[in-house]
Amino acid sequence: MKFGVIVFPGSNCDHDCYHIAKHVMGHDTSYVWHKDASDLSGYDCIIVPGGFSYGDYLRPGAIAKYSPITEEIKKYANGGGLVIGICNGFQILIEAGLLPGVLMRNRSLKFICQDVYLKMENTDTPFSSEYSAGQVVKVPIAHHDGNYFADDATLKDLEANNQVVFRYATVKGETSDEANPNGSVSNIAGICNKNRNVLGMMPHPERCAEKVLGNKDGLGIFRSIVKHLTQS
Amino acid sequence: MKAKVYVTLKSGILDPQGKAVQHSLETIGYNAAMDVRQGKLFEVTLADGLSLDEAKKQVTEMAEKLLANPVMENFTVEVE
Amino acid sequence: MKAKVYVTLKSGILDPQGKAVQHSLETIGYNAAMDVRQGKLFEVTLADGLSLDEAKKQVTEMAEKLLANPVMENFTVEVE
Amino acid sequence: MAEKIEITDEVIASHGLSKEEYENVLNILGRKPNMLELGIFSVMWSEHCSYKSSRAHLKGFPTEGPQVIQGPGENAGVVDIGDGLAVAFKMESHNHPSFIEPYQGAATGVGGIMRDVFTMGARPVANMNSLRLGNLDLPKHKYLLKGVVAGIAGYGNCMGVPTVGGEIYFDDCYNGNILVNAFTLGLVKSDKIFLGYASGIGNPVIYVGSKTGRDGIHGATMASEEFDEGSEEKRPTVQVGDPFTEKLLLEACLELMKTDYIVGIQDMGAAGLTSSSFEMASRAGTGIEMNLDNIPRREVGMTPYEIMLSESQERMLMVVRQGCEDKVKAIFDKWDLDCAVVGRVTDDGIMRLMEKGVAVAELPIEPLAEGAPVYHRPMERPAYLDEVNCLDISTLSLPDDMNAVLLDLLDSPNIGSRQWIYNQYDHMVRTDTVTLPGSDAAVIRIKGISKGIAMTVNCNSRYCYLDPYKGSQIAIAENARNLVCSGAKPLAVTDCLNFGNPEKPEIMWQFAEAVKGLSDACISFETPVVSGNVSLYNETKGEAIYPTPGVAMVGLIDDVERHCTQYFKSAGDQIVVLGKNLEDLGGSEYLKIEHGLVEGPPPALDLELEKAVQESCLEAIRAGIVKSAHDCAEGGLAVALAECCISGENMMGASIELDSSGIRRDALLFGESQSRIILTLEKEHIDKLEEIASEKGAPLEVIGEVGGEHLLIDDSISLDIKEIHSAWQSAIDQRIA
Ligand SMILES: Nc1ncnc2c1ncn2[C@@H]1O[C@H](COP(=O)(O)OP(=O)(O)O)[C@@H](O)[C@H]1O
Ligand SMILES: [Mg+2]
Repeated sequence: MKFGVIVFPGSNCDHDCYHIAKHVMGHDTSYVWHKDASDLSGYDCIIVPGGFSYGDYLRPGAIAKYSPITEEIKKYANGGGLVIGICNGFQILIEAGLLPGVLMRNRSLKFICQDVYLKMENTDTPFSSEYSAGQVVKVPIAHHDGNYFADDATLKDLEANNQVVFRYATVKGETSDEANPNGSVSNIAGICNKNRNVLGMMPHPERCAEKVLGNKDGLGIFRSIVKHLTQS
Repeated sequence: MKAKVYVTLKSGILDPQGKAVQHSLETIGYNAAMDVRQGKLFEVTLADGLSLDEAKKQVTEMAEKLLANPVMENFTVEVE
Repeated sequence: MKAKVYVTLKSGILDPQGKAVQHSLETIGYNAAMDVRQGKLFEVTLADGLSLDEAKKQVTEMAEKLLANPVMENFTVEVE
Repeated sequence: MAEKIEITDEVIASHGLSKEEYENVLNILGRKPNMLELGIFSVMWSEHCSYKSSRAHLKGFPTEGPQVIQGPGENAGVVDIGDGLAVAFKMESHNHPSFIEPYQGAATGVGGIMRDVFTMGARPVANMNSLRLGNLDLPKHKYLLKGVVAGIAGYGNCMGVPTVGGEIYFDDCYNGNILVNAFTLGLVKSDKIFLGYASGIGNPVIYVGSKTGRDGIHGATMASEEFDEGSEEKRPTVQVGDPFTEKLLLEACLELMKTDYIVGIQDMGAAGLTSSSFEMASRAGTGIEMNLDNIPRREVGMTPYEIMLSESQERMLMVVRQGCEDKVKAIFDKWDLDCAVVGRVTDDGIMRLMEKGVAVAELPIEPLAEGAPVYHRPMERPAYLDEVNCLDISTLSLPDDMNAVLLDLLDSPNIGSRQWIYNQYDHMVRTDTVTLPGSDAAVIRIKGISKGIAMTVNCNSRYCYLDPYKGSQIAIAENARNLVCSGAKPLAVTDCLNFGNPEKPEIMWQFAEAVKGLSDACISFETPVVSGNVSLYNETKGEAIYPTPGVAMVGLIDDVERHCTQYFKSAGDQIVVLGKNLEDLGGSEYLKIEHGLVEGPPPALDLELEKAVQESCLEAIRAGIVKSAHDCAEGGLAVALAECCISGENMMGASIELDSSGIRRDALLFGESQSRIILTLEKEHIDKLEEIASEKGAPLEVIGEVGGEHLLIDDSISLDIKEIHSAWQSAIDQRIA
């Protein structure tokens, strides 16, 4: 099983994602430099990590959309390959058109780094099958622009197809406004595409997948991916 | 030759920055500012030798492809 | 009544965003974009009943006090 | 020579050079300098670059120890942590720029300190900061706080370096001069450390990073001047940080450092190209010939003077082995960074600057770099000390409602929650942060080995104002105590000494006393000073800040699984105070808030007792019997207990009974006696703790038990922990809304 971690200039969770795939999960993993735009078909899963690609200048993800590797990611995803975008990775997948909507500035206008609770909305995806439906997990966020927005038609579509994978919730699982850290519409924290092979999420599961860090709630994401790949 | 691109949020899209600015203006006594929307402005210096039409066409493309996000933003282009 | 405030960086002040945008435009083939500077644009909706002069005066003050950072930025005001 | 401006007395004065210093320039050159040369002298001999007022005193610091790989003098200090690894760290001020433009000033401060660390070959893995602002009731200081925090966040977050800790105080003495001190720690293989030497005659000198613009010209001299009313209007060109470029520079430099092409490397900090080139040549005893035509620039028409004095950010200078130029360039090309050969190392000890084939400056390096003036400035014990050290506590009325006092203290911006600040910092990126902000010291793990690094930054400047010597000793003691509470053994110190105008004998006296206090305490804790920074002239209209010798300390945890945090863990755990309660009210936050007094003496410090307490705590944590450990600091025992109740994820109450042994109630609850640590442990482990403490000679008292929804202390305090939490939680938020 082989993971590829994309490195854009300014990516900074690339090492963290590599560490999880390689050392925590124990799978073959390589970095993929954004200028090395070659075919990704040798990989079983592509991770688009968090950080500040191109400094988040202009709009997060906007400039990365035109990096040579992004075309390859699109081809890979459209061919059914598993792609997970975390934080800035989610922003890039949205700008690249692989996922719908926009991620706007947090409503507090501030960067927010803190633990939040997520409610599992769809556990029937390659990224979330290790959780149970409705389960509440604690995962940190760290972003300035995670305020998800989509127009009504898009939202309806997302809900109709069960594409909302996680929502911000209270520890008891209530998806209330008080549990919403950034103003996202319908408390959306992560979505997948219609085919279920592309996931984007603002929270950082790679930051809570080891005992020494005091929280392993995020490990399920990586376990789900591995389970899916082992079975298929 | 210089071009200017003005990028503004589509109406209906929430503008938390503009709202915060409006609120601050109110706090420091400017009650006349009923609403504020914040946008972006790009000043592009163009290479010599482009015709006005060609410049306008190219800058419009730049705005479509990169400077504005069509999901939430509108833009206008001015070349002088 | 509406006012627009255009805020731009003083010349000589580094504009990392503009630089990154210019670089990206170049990579996607727009070599004609020699330089890009990014600024801000505020659209302010004003309460009715202000005279044009009064509006211009107030919005200029808003820009001086809040919308622009006088250490690094210049601004211009338009009232229509 | 190119620049034909005449060197008049005014020109000399406007460059901050005294008559004597200019005489010295003439002696060194044997001729008059031209404008460019004068500019170079002026920045090299500025207080900021030359340490001319402080150097004589700093010699007193203990800087050696078996753990020290690199002491002061390089871009950062380096300390061995075993397993073939070392940590490089340093703290630096960006006070004046942050007052003028808080976002960019703080951001570029963070950028600068990170360059200091990665120029050593170390990957930055943690940042901290130490902030001092004025009164938060002033709109200006709300604005400054927001800007400074956003700037630190903007730069550090983008770099992907977690900001894991810090400290902040608010006091009127900072109304005209805020302090922004930034700290970075990096991890490096102990045999792969890079230094700033321009060695090897004929080797190319290479410039990498951002292009040079007209940013912050004269920044270094500005940092060495008092503010006057005009400073805000003068508005020197603000340096804008570009963290994205610095991230590329970091990755490119670390990639290059895996090769053996580099001979020496140094970042361009204050005084940019000038100080980096002079310092590198001076360390190696060589010369440099630099071709200014090759310097990448952002603006047209820049003069040699502007190029040499520019403080544009995100630039590095290095010397590489001859013949490697193209391979070096290929790495920087990959990262889309400018990289240009701008000169050669020479053997004549001269800095020769060429423009269009003509030498525009020729300066001997040694006399300029090493021959900078050293002042033994006059010192005098300030008269105010007698006035403020006269506290007679018998005249203080005892408050009737201790609950109200405790809530007031928790609501003080000097004590309340710092969450509003640290939630804006990414403190988790790199997935190493084991103890997040909110405990006494931050702890990070090191992937691949079992060790952890703890770090903290502390200085109570009110104590230093009342008694600079003792206040400085307490700063070191508190740092060490915080580390020990996290389970770490203190290793070494970096400092950032913020003071007023050194030309005033009273300020110079404060400075000397503070350095003595730090030194004596560092010797006692065996924590040498490995790096640091001095920021003088923090005065406005003759009003100096409190002496503020900021100190950060780094410690080592052998088994990171055995780290400890400050908050209560389980109901039924026993609560113990290690150390001794004394009747200390001088310099306390209580005295300031409830009685409006800033009077001393500050709390007593007995270094032997302090060490006994710290050693007991550390040994107990290592023995695995401690559930929580928290240092008693501002607000005393009652505040420390309240923090233990509310700072964890699950809030927990406690019932306490104190042995008052004749101490006044307010002093017992809120006095800031040093050398006290609150521990919790299971009942069955109390004997073991007593054994450890008696062996070390540390007094100990079991004061109560964890549990319930209230904090109950004798019959003085009875508060719902939710009420305690809400007072504490909003202390900063509510004042800046
Ligand atoms: N400026 C700051 N930046 C980041 N973290 C901070 C800052 N100020 C305080 N903190 C964090 O908040 C917590 C409490 O700070 P402080 O009141 O100084 O603690 P203590 O008095 O226990 O040393 C610590 O974890 C500290 O690292
Ligand atoms: Mg402290």
